[in-house]
Formats: sequence, structure tokens, C-alpha cells
Amino acid sequence: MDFSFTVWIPLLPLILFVFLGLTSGSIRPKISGYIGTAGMTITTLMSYFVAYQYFFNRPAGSETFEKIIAFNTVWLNLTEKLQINLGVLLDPISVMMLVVITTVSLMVHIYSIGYMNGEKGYSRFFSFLSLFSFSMLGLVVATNIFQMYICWELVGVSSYLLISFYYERPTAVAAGKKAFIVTRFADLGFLIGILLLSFVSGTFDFVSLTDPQGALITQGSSLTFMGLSVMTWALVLIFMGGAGKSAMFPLHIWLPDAMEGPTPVSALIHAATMVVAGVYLVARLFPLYVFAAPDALTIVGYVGGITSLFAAVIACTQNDIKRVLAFSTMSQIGYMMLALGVSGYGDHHGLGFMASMFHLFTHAMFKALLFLAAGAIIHAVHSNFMTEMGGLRKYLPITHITFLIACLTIAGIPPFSGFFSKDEILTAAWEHDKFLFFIEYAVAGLTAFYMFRLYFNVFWGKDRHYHHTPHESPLVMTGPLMFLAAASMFTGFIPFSSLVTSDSKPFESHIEWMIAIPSILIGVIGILVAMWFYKKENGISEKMAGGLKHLYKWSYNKFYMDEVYLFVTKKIIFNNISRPAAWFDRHVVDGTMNGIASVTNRTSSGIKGFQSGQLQKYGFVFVSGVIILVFTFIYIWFN
Amino acid sequence: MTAVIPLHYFLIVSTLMFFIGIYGFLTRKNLITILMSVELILNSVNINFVAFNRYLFPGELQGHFFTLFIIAVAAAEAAVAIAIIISVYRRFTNIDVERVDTMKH
Amino acid sequence: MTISEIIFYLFSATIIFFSILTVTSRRILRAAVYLLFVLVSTAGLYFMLNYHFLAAVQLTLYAGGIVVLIIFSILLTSHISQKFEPVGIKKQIFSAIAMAAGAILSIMVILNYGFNSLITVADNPTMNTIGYGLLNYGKNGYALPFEVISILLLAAMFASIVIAKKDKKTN
Amino acid sequence: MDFLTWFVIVPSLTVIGIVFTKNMKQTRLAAALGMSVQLILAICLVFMYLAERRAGNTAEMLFMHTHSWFSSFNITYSIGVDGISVAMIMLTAVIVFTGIFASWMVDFLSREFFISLILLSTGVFGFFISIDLFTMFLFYEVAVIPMYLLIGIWGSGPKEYSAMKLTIMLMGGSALLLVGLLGIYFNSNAGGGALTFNILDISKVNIPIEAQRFFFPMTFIGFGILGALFPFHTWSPDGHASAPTAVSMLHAGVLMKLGGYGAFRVAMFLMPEAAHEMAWIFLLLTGFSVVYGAFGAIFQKDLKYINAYSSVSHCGLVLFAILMMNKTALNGAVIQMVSHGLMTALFFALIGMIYGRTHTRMINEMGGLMKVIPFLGVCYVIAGLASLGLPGLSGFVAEMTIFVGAFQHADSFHRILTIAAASSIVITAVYILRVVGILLLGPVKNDHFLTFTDAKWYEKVSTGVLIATIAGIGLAPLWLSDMINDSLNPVIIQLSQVILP
Repeated sequence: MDFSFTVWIPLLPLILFVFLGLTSGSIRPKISGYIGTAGMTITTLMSYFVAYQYFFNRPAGSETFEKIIAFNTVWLNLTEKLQINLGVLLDPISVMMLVVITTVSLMVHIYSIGYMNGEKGYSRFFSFLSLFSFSMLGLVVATNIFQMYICWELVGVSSYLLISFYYERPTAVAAGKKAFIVTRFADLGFLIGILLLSFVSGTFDFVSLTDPQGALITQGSSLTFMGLSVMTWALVLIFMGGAGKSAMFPLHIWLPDAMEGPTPVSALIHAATMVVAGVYLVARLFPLYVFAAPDALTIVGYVGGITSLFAAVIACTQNDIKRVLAFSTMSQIGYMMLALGVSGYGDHHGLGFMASMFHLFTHAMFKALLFLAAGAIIHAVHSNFMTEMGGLRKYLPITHITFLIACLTIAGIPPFSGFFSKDEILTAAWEHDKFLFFIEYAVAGLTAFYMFRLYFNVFWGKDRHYHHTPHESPLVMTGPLMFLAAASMFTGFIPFSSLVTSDSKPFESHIEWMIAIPSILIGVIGILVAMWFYKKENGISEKMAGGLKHLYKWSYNKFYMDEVYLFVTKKIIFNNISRPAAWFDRHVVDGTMNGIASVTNRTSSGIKGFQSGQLQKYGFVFVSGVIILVFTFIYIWFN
Repeated sequence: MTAVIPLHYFLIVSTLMFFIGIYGFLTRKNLITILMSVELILNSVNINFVAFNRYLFPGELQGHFFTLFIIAVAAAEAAVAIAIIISVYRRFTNIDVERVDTMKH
Repeated sequence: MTISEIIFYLFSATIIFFSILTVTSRRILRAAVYLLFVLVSTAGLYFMLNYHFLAAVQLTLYAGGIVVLIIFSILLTSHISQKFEPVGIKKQIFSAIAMAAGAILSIMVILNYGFNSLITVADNPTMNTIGYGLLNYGKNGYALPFEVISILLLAAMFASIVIAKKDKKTN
Repeated sequence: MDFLTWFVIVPSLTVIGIVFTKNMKQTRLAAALGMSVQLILAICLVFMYLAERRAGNTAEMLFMHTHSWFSSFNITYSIGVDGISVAMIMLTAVIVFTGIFASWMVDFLSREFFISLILLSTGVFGFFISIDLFTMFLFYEVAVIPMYLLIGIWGSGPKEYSAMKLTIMLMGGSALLLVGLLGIYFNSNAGGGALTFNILDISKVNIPIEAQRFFFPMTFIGFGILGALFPFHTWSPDGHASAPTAVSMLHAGVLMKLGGYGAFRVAMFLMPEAAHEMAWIFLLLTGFSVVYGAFGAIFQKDLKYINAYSSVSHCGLVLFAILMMNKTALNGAVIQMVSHGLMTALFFALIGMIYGRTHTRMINEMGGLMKVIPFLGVCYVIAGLASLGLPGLSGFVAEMTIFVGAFQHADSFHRILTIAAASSIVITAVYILRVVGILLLGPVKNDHFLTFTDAKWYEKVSTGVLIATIAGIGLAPLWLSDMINDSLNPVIIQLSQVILP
């Protein structure tokens, strides 16, 4: 099977971006929306075709899913060995990601036609969406780590552009800036990691980097730095990049703010696709992590675990529905990281890897659904705050049902997809690290609680009086909701273990009921507590908040992480480094230069004294000079 | 009749006159007195020429003629200098060298 | 001490004494008169050296011409009784030191050299000799300098007229 | 007439042509015409060069031509180009061309303005084609002098001060440089031949190490002052802030590149032993200035100052990469020169256009400009993104080549410095986004801004050409990189022949 046409999967959105960007303003906004969506549809269909061909139409007799380089071209030669290629690498995870990205992207495109209707910058929005789709698709099909870095940066920029989409709102501008700078900081780690890795290995290429029999893995790295091998350092730094993009603690602060962007953007970028890039990165380099730097992998697991708990606690107290979802996203990505952290390589050892990818897949569907539904709610109510909502189930029936499905999915209730993927993660965690396992149980309960807190607050509770009666969104918006709801319900039955595995070889996996049943119970308890608290307006929640006053306050303020960062950046870096640097330059460096100049000036004005223009002074100097010279010549020189 | 006076007596007189002239040249402020100092200097040189001619090359007249010419040049110089001084005086209403400094700026 | 020696010392003393007075006097007209004495004494020295023509020229041109010119210009530019403001003492001292040093240096050189100061012939060049010398263009002839001087004098005459002429525009 | 000399003749003819123009319209038309011809020449040169290389011509310099013009000192007018000079000539042609359009509306003494501007570019072109040290220095001076007039007469703010400061510091650099060049000249007979100024001939000679120790720092600092080497960079903020738009463009875009180019072509190429010995001092200085310039930029309030400090940071990276002395880093240095030239020119062009409308450069007096002048706003964002190293634009290619190249160095001192220098990409992002956020985004700060008109056609030409070039290099860097790579071999051989103690 010739896959070389796959190069058009990322290229088509790029062409759309350029086209929409250049024609923005000269064609009717509506048309540009349709063009963008049509292009995305073609891309999606191509991705589905590739996935079908790759997974279900593989050459007879082959046990494993081979890595296929469908396309590769030299972009830049760096050294004799190192070169940056642009190409398309197809293997199970990249093909899976193609499906995820194109699906969600298409749904968001369709949804946006309705949601963004009448907004200023409609065509700009679609061109940015295309730019993002291009970069994200380019990222997942990257054949080498540098291509990934390139797309990684592009993804960051499109995220920036889309967060600051409402550029006249100062909060949106600040949020975009924050997102970009925080991820940029993380990317610095990524870059240094790449430099280290390429220095040790002499290649950027994924195929040779992740070859389990490759020289790099079998020999390991003998170089060490501060007690850890250079490989460990490199991989930890690369993970730092991933953690930034995936909003892992403590680089998560940008994600809640990023909700300033339009809601479809949050669904696409900050829920389903871009934020899982970090997970994808670790998965992409997984053999390296497992064999060359198990310490790094442990770090990955623990960072994931801590983040998932941390974010879940915060999510319980937030009132902005998009922020609740944002923290929920963090928590779920923490899950995926954790799953990678507790995974081994090959067969059943690679369960965590498979589970992580599985969860990535299902999470993309249900989280996109949650965001799009939240968008529909905001669209109807014109507010982000759940305190201003209630009783919406009567007005928004379709949104209500789809939202409920998504909540059940994320809470891990069978037979929805979230149950299956989460169960695999728990199983993997149980087999590797009991501590993380129990954290995950706690997080599962919290997840169910905060999601249903949201659900009951919005759709049940007190019926409020709205300025104008909320009404259900048009079909272009509800359609994607229904599609994604269906996906959330049924994708759990996809036999992931025979498709996407750590060593590309299928293996058998089944549900561990001993682990699943308690997890279901915890989920149900969470739901029931939320129901008890929030279904009717009864003040229990306020009492609870009063009882746990400090915890509540800390959680409500997101554990003051923003303030810590603000302190570090504003007080320390801005005031104590940058201001002195500017001062130093103005006064010391420039002052020295000016000082030299003024010394010269003074010297010259001293010399100028001789040059008074007064003949008599000249005469005096001349005559005395002659006398001294004559004296010197006659009595000193010749004697 | 002059044989009894050695050459260097003349030279010493002319030297002293020369340096007195220079002293005047350096210290006086009035343009006319500076001009007078210059005349002194010229005179001292003349004495030298004449004395050398008489003592060392009595058969020839180079020093003599040189002195003659110097006197002529001095006359021309004095005429021009005084013309300049007068025009300066008209322009600045004084002839103090330290105050005539328009060219400096 | 012969009479010529006495005369010589007299002239020398006059020259040096009045020179000093010329450059230090604070009354300009007096300074000019002192200068006249110096120039006349110099002419006396020329007489002593038997250059009578030169002495005559010195007397007529210098003492008669230039000094008168100077006095005229003094009368044109200053009041007769005008006294100069005293010169800066620093300037005087420094100049005096430098000049004294210079004079001493020169005199030492002169004394150390030991000139051969024997005079055998002490004849006075006649006007004839001088006239031939000035118009002769062969050996020992000074026709060219003579012509040059003539032109110079002419030029100086023009120049002084042009320079000293009143500028019509400014007035 | 050989081909390269046209690069000097065309601007000279343009200058002569401008002298005979009667009014501003004719003047700028003549200038635009001349520089278009120059741009076409430059494009032709690129293709001719590539064709020649493809045909298998492996000479060190192509299109060589030598004409002796001062034979008693063996000074010749020797010209020739390799891939690096071709890249620089292309850069210069683009920037001068766009600079003409950016100063389309100069109405005060416009004839004299364009004459000085083009005279300056003549010097730059001459510098890049010369391979004779003396001729090179001559053209260098030709380029520096008009700068004084351009800033002093057409500048803004404390222009006399800035012009004086800039000229004096650059002249100080030239003085050092002259000593350095003469030092090289008087040691160029070490191999037994005659004294020569020709770079290619000198490169075959081993200048005695004692002489190198003395003359290398002189030459390097002499060129480094022009390349904003810390701590000799302070002319740059003041000079740029006071200079008129096109001059800032040309100065930051091209003239500062003379420094990098010269440091590379003369100091490193001719005195490799001393370069190896002393690299660490300059590495520390440049590595420091990369980070320091970026930090300095965060705190500035004047758009031009921000950009000037950013130039300090980026040009520091050029010298930093040159001192790494391996092929990849050197390649990156050249690409960075091209890239920085283009994007800083774009920045200054845009700042000039914005200033022309708002009459202020203080960022806190502006805000929300994206709404009123979207074209310029978008261009500014693109310039900013290029500056912070967004893939697809030229800055990324340059920075990554430098970092990867520098990191391949075997010595861990160099690698740690590389990491430190790499951290500037974060700081760059901070100040760029800060400016973009305050200047362009947010609500419109002043109702007066609503009366602004968006870019005129000549402004669009100016920015459009620059953006197209930036994106062109960013999207397809391979041809540029390969073109430079081939030409680096002599330098690499020269540097690797050094026997390290």
C-alpha cells in the first residue's frame, strides 16, 4: 500500500490557512467558514482511509504494525549526521492521533460555523483553526524529533493566536501571552533535551531513536552529569516540554486562563488535541524512556499522578464552567501520563502504554463533547458562571442529554468509553505502583463529584430567571454534540490492545473486574454526593465549604500557584534582573562609554588651552622649546 | 681702531638685545609695542651680520648688503604692519592683541 | 682702555639700557623714543665698524623713517599720556626666565667658540663699491635682491594704502 | 566590465542620476529604479552563483577580478564572491530596496537623503565583494560616514548626540581595525612572499602567533563594535532610536552585519590560532550579551529601544556562533545574519510607519492598533514571531542551526554556554509578546487613533517584500544553507589546521 498521499493530510490545512488568511476580508466570512470546513472534511476522510488501510488492511502474514515512512524530504542539513527532515511517519499511535485530531477538528469546524456566527474576524478564526490543524497533524506524523519541535512551536503559536482571538479584551491578551510564555519556557527544556539527545545519539530520527535493538538503547549512555546519565537528563528535559504543553503541575498555570479563547478553540486545542501532545511525545519516545532512562519514566508517572489529584481538587471548587473543564482536562491528562509512567515494554507489560493511548482517544471525544456542550450553554445563557445557571434541562434538551453522557463517560460508568480506558489505566497502575493506584481511586471519586456538581448546578438546581429565554442551538452546533456523544458511548468497545501497543504487536487484554468494580462504586458515590449537594438548592455545599474552610479557600485560589509565578516573574525576574539590566546598560556600560568620551573632551579642552589663538603664547612656547632643544643638543646630546 | 674690541663683545650685545626684543614681543599687549620689539630683534640681527662681516670676512660685503636689505624689508614691514594696525584699530577701536580674537571663533 | 673701547661700552650700555626700557615702559610714546635711542646707538656701532654708509642708512631709514612712522601710528591710535595696564606678573616672570636662560645659553656658546677676531683690514667700503655691488649681477653682485627689494617696497606701499584705506561700505 | 563591479556601479550611477532630479517624486523614482536594478542584479547573482557551483566550479571565490590600483603597496581592487557574500549581497539588496519604499515620504531634503542612503549602500556592496583588505576597509568607511549625516540631519530626538556617539564609536572601531589590518598586512610576508592585502593570499600564510595574539583582538573588536559586541553596543540603542526609518533598517539590517562578516572573514579566517586561543573570552562576552540584550529589552518603553536591544541579543548570537568555530554553527551565524537583517529591517520599517501615524514611539501611549491598522498590525506580529523564532520564518532556522551546531562542540564549556544562550528564546518571547500585547491588542487607547489609515501601497511593497523573504528562507532554508555550507570549507580547514596545545 502506498501511503505517500498522506502528505496531503497536513498540507491541505496549510493551504487552507494561507488561502483563508490572504483572502480574509475579500470574501464573505460565511464562505470562508464553509471552505475551511470542506477542506477539513477531506482531510478527515483521508485520515479515516489511512487508518482503515493501516489497521485493517495490512499485508498478510505480518504480526506487527510496521513503522511506515510515507514521505520524507530533507528540509535542512545541519551537520554531516544531523539533518532535519520533513515527512510522514505512520505507526499505530500516529495513525490513531490522525483520527482523533481530524475528527475533533472537523466537529469543531462544523460547530464553529454556528457558534462564531456574526463574530468579527470569522474568517480569521477559520484560518487560525486551519493553521492549528496543520501544525498538530504535522506534529503527530513527524518522522523526527526536530520536525516535532517545529510543529510543536507552531502549535504553540496557533494556540496563542486563538486564545487572544478576542484581542480587544485585555484578559484574553494576557491569557494568550501567559500560555505562550509558559509553554515557551517548557519548550526551552524540550530544545535542550533535543540538543542533548542528538549530541549523544547523533540522530533526530524517531525510527532509529526508538529502535529497541538500536545502539543507543542497548549500549545506553556512559556519559553522566550530576549523578544521572545524560540520557536521563535529556529525557527529563524533553518531558519538561511535554509537561508544559500538557499543563502538568507545576507548568499548568496557563491552561485555566487559556479558557479566555472562544469555546470551540478550548474544545479543540485545550481539551482534545494540543494538550495531549505531551503525552504523545512521551509515547513517541517510549522505548527510550523504558530502556534508557527508567528514572525519567518514574518522574513522568509521578508528575502525572500529582497533577491529576491536584487538578481534581481544584476543579471541585471552581465556578466558571470552562475552568472546571480545564482542570478536569489537566486531571485526565495526568491520568494518561501516569499510565505511561507505570508501563513497561512489550506484550502485557505495555498495558499502561496502551491504556494511556486508549484514554487519550476516549478523552478527546468526551472532553471535546463537554466543551462544545459548555459552549452551547454559554451561547444560550451568555455567562460562564454556574452560579448564574440552573434548571437548563428544560431549555436545552439535546445539550442536556449529550452533556450527561459525557459526564457519565468521564466518571467511568460502564458501558461508556471512559470506563474501559480508565480501567486499563488502573490495572496497569495496580501492577506497577500501588501508591499511584490509590491516588487514581481518589481522583476517580473526585472526578465524578466535580463533573456532576457541574451537571446538577447547570441543568438542575434552582430555576433562574434569564434576561431572555435560553434556547437550544441550531443543528450545526447540536450535530457535532450528538456525533461526539455517540463516539463517547461506543469507542470503548474498540479493541485497542490489538491495535495500539508499545511494541506494535497485538496482545490480549480484558477487564479486571476486581479493580473495575470498586472504581465504578467510587464513581457512583461521587455522583450521589454531588446529587445530594447540588440537585436541589439546599445549602449543604456551603456548609461543607465552611467546614473545610482553608482547604476550600486554597483550592478555590488554585493553591496560589498563579501568585507564586507572578511573584517570581514580576518581582524577581522583572524587577531584579531586567530592570537592573536596563539600568546597568544605561548607566554603567553606557556611562563608561560616555565617561571615556568626557575624559577625551576634558583632555582636549586642556590641550585646547595651548591652542589659544594668542600669538604670544605660541611665541613663548616656541621660543622656550627652541631654547630647551638647543640646550639639549649642545650640552647633553653631544657631550 | 676696532681691533681692540673682540668680536664676541658685539655678539653679546646683539644677543642681549635679541632676547630683550623677544621678551617685549612676548609680554607687550599693544600691537605697536610688539612692532617695536620686532624692530629690536631685527636690529640685533643686523649687528651680528655687520660684526661678522667686519671681523671674519673683511674683504667682502655680504653681511653689509644683507643688513642693507634687512633695513629695507623692515621699512616695508613697518609700513604694512602699521597699515594693518590702523585698520584693526578702526575695526575694534583698540589694538590689544588679547582682545582681537574674532578669528578664533 | 682706549677711546674706542669707551665709546663701544657707552654705545652698548645705551643699547641694552634703552632696549629694556623700550619693552618695559608703560607709556607708549616714551617707548618709541627709547627705541629711537637704541637705533641711533646701533648706528654708532656701525660707525665704529667703519661702515659709514650703513650707519647713515640706519639713521635715516630706521631712526628717521620707521620711528617716525611708529610715532605717527601711536598718535593715531592712542592718547599720548595713556598708560598701559600692567602686564600679568606671571607672564613677565616666565618670559624673563626663559629669555635670561636663552641669553645665557647663547652667550656661553659665543664665549666657548672662541672666534678668530683678528682684523687686518679695516677699510670703509666706498659708495662706489656699494653701488657696483648692488647693480652687479656677476660674482659678489646683488642685482637680483636689489630688484626684489624694489618690488617688495612697491608692493608694501600699495598694500599699506589698500589696507589702511577706509572701507566705504562699513562706514 | 566584470559582473560584480556592477554592484558598485549601479548605486553610483543612481547617485549621479539623483543629483539631476528636480523634485521629490523624480528623486524617489530614480532611487527606486536604481535599487530595483540592483535587486535584480542580486537575484541574478544568486542564480549565476548556484549555476556555477552546480557546474562543478569549486574555486574558493567565484567571479574573481583583480585590478591593481596602488601597486607600490600592493593594494588591489580584488573582488570575488562565495556563498556567504552572495547571501549578504542578496540581503543588502532586499533591504536597500525596501528601505527606499519605507522612506517614500521623506520630503525634507529628499535628494540629499537618498544620495546618502544609496552612497551608504554602495559602501556595503563594495565591502561584501572585496577580497582585498584595503579595498574592504575603504568601502567600510564609505558605508560608515553617510550614517552620520543621515542620523544627524534626518533623525529625531537627540539626534546630534546619537549621531556623534554612533560615529565616534564606529570610528574608534575603525581605528582599531585599521591597526589590525595593517598588522596583518605587515605580517603577510611570513611565508616568504611579498606583502599583500589579498585575503586569499594571506590565508595561505601562517602569520606568527605573537602577531596574531596582538592583532586578532584588535580586528575582532574593531568589527565587533559594529556587530554590537558587549560592552561596545551602546551606540546601537541611541543610534537606532534617533535614526530615520530607512537608516535604522539599513543600519541594523546591513551595517551591523559588516561586523559579523568581517569578524568571520578577516579575524577568524586569517588568524585561526589566536582565534582558538582567545575565543573563550569573546564567547563569554557574546553569550552574556545574548541574554543580557534580551533582558534589557524587556524593560524598555520605546519601540526602537526594544528593537535595538533585541538586535544586541541577536547579533550577539551571530558572534557567539562564529566563535564556536564549527561548520554548523558558522552556517547558523550566516543565516542568522541574513535572518536578523531581514526581520529587524521589517521591525524598523513598521515602527517607522506606526510612528508616522501616532507620532510617538512610547508603547504605553499606544494600544489597540490592530483594530485601526490591521495590515501593519499583522506585519508587526509576523515580525515579532520571526524574532522569537517561530518555525516557518527565518529566525527559527538560524537559531536552531546555531544551537545544534554549538552544542556539537566537544567541550562542555561551550555546551553550557549554548544552553545559556538558548534560554534567550524564552526572554525574547516575553518582550515580543509584551510589546504586541500592549501596542496592538487590547482596546483602542486613544480616539484619535481611529482616524488612522492603513498601509499605503509603498508601505505594502516594503513590508511585503521583507515578509516574503523571511518566509521564503523560513520555509525552504535548504538552498541557502547549502550555498553557505560549501563556502565554509576553507574556513573550517583553516581553523582545524590549528594544532591545539
